[in-house]
Amino acid sequence: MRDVAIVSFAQSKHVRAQTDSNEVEMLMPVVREALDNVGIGMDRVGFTCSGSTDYLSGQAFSFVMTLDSVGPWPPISESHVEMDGAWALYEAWVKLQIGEIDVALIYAYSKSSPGNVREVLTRQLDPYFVAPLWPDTIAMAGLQTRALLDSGTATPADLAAVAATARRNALANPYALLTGDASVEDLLAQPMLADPMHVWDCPPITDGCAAVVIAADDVARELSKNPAWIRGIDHRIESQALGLRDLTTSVSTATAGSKAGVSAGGFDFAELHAPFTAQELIARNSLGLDASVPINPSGGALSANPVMAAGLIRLGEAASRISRGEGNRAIATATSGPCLQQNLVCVLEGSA
Amino acid sequence: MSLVLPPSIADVEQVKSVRTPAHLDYSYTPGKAMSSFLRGLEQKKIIGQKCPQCGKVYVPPRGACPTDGVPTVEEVELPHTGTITTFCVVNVSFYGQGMEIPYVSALVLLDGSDIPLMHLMQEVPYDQVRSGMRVEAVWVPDDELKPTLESIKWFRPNGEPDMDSASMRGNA
Amino acid sequence: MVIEYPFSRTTGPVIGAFLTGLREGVVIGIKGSDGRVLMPPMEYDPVTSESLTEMVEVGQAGEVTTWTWTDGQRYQPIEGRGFAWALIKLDGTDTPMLHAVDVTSPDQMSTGMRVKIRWRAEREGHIRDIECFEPVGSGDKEQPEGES
Amino acid sequence: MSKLPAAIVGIGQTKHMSTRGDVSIAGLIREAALRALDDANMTWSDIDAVVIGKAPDFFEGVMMPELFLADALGAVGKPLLRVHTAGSVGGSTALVAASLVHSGIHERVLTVAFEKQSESEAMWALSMPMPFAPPTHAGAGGYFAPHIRSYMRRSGAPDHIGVLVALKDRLNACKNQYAHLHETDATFEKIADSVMLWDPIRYSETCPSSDGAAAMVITNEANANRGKLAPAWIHGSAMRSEPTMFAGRDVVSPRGSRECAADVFGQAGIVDRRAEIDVVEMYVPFSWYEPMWLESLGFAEEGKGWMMVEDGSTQMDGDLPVNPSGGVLSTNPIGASGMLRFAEAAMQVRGQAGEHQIDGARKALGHAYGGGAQFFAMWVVGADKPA
Repeated sequence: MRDVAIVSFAQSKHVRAQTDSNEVEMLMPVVREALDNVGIGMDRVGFTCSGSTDYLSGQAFSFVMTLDSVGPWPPISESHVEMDGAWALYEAWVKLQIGEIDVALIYAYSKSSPGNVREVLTRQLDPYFVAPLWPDTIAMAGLQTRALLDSGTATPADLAAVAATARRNALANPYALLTGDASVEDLLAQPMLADPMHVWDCPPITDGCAAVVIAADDVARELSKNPAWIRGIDHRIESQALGLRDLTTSVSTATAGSKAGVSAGGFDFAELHAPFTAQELIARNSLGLDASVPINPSGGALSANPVMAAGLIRLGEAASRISRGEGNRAIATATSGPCLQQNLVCVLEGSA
Repeated sequence: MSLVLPPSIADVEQVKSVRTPAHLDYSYTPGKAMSSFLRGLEQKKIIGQKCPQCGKVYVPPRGACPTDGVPTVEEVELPHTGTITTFCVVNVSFYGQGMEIPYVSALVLLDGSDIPLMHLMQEVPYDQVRSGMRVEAVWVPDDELKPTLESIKWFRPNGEPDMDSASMRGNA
Repeated sequence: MVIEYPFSRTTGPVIGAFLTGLREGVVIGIKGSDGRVLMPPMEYDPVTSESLTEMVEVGQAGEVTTWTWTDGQRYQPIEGRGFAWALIKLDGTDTPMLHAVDVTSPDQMSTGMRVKIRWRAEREGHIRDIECFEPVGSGDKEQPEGES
Repeated sequence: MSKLPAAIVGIGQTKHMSTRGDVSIAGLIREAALRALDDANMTWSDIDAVVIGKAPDFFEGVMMPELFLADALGAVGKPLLRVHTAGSVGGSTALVAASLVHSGIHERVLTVAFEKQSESEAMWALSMPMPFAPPTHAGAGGYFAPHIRSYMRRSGAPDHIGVLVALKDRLNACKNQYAHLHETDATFEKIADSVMLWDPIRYSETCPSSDGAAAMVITNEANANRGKLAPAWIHGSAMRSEPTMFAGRDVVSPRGSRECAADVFGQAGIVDRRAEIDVVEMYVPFSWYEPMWLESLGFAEEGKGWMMVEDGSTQMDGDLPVNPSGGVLSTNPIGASGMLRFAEAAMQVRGQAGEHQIDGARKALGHAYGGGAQFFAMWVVGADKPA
């Protein structure tokens, strides 16, 4: 495998609703910042890949107009996944592995504010048996959360601790939407939203975007003083049928983690894409991370969750922290589908 | 492959399709540039934006130059006249469409802009519309002006001589 | 803006048979390669990916394996108030299915409780022919109908 | 490291129809995938990863449908990627699958593309009111017709060229058992007399709306001879994108198209495109795009593509047959249409195209485009392993 690193990361200030900007206006400064960070223009980018979904914007081909944000002229080599941007990064990483290009730009975005994201995401579910019932995202997460609590693996206090830590960590993240210093006791005292779910178990509805530049070998060293090298990256999917899965674990996370080399351990921290508190515990256990590994120093998806970009942001946050010298080895994940159906795991390492 | 069915449904007519209606509400954000354009229409003005790098004028403005990838902020008020670069005669109706057919959908290059705008052509028989034809915007009555593109009802010939189509090459 | 379209889906034979069953007031699962009875029936085996063909009738009552309260979104099987979503393992099946349970408070729900189907009077071959499930009360005469 | 060889060893497609009422979405995809696996002499367990593509999810009303299709795709426990690049998506999807092999990451990749347009109505999804846009659009035809008019004006092509293309493709389709339209009684007069939908586009010069799927198995060199037939080797692959609209854009022969072609032919070592390519499967949803792409792809000089149509060069017995399968004009499951072009090109060099086989085809171009003719995907495949 060729050595490929994340050399630049930029994200928007995440907000509940970007009411004065459309997707292009939201994305353009972030793409520009990602390129400016490493002092390059589109002429040095060999491949561009983006992640988004038409269903959040409520427009077919929504990604077509947002391509304008990179200024694709002269024409560029470009592709798009209808997936979280972390998978766009994977596709770009594959392109760099072929060895013909050295630099790729990845971006992802979503505005959840135009529609009702809880309802919109029901359209991901089986169209014959499940989607006609419209069970929303919180309901799907509730089924998984209850299964975890019933299994005895976690208590409500464990879930509250995840939320409290995420909000506290987010205080130091200028891009985060939801921050706070409530204690576990404070959170547990709040009324339930829908038993077993509290509001704090759920991510904030978020408009936002992110962009990442990856580069290979010497080009990465030229562009960054301390590139965050991708030591392993893999992704797996499992059945969507909840009845076929043990909801208290994530087989796809474990498999992807194993393929990405997680078992070697030695992680200074992890950025886990887990939109709901129980999912962070499930992902952590599935990756075999012990209690000493800090999770989501950025605040994670529980403090800003632009759907389709939140996974890419985990990879970007982990890489930035490594490049800044705040840790040398990290694990970052992305998830998609109900109850952690599809997962990507990336192991990142600095040069230290 | 043939299915083995239990006796309880073996002899009844099988379901072959299912209705799954979908209903989703969206409210869109036009963005800064489009908002300014739409507010302009309400005042019977057509407002474009000029790219600081290539100097091209875009209308409707999208806040970004698609070829340079930079924000466009300088606003340019455009005249209400232009030239048809190309067009088609629409003779088909479909779900959700309310137009009387046939009608002409034309690309109109407003004077002083660098990109044609797609709009409706009226007040001329559909078979007399041609590339190079000079046209002007027809607005709704002042008290019906709204921040929408429907404030321009359509375009119509303004009587000036045709433009040479070769001069529009880049846009047609 | 509202995006609305009455999608009409062709079902193929397996999903069609399941929906036919609902219309007729019975529940039809399918046997997987490992002998498990899958509910709802899958067209393709979750282990081998091969096509599945052996459909079997199962019970109309079963056990809640996990559940959550829901505050009642715009779309709900039971109009006007909160209810529970649950994964329900029907008698004679090995994998639970998702549906609603008509209870008025989370206090009436528990993992492991037994529930049974409440059918809609007018049925057309749709997952919502099952109006919802309801708790099997202590007074109910319970009759598992499927082969286990 | 360098680009590793990749080969197409299995190809499958569904019978395409306006409504495949006999299958679910999963059943439709499986029909194509199983045929590709069978052709490759493989089973589900041989596959390392799956790459799926389709056009907008609003068509079927399922958001990211690959998630619920994971079981049907045999993808559980494996990597699954979902591509969406508008109309070019079927081609782009195949290219993403090929890149997984070219890079050495996987050995055997299944790629699938589909559309089940009958679940909704394509015109509806394509013409969903764009917020803040003028209300004069009329679907894809309303967008492309003015561009075609520009081509006619620039090239001086006579009006009947579009009719000739449509007639050729409809008659070619009669030789393709999987094609949607089988208009054995198609004639020049019938097409010329059909109603002008978006003048200058006649009804019979447009593509149908189809349910269908296409699939291929792409492997590395070690697995290249596992299939029932010799493989088709990938000699070149390229994608290009440009903005939808910008000042001075050439909508007749977009620069992205010309540069994508230069890239793909350059990789394949092709100098004289018309002489060295034996057959083209080109994305032609409106008849006039055949002469337009012939020029843009460098098979004809600017302004002369229509002459190749008129003199019969693109007929099955011409020197550069275009769309012997009947093309998009005869079969259009949108998300799969690009992959069908790529797959049909590979079928030709493997000699498995049956009645629409071009004798002795050794090198073929598969071509797809999408959006406002702004996204391009192409591959050149050959019977011989690239040097």
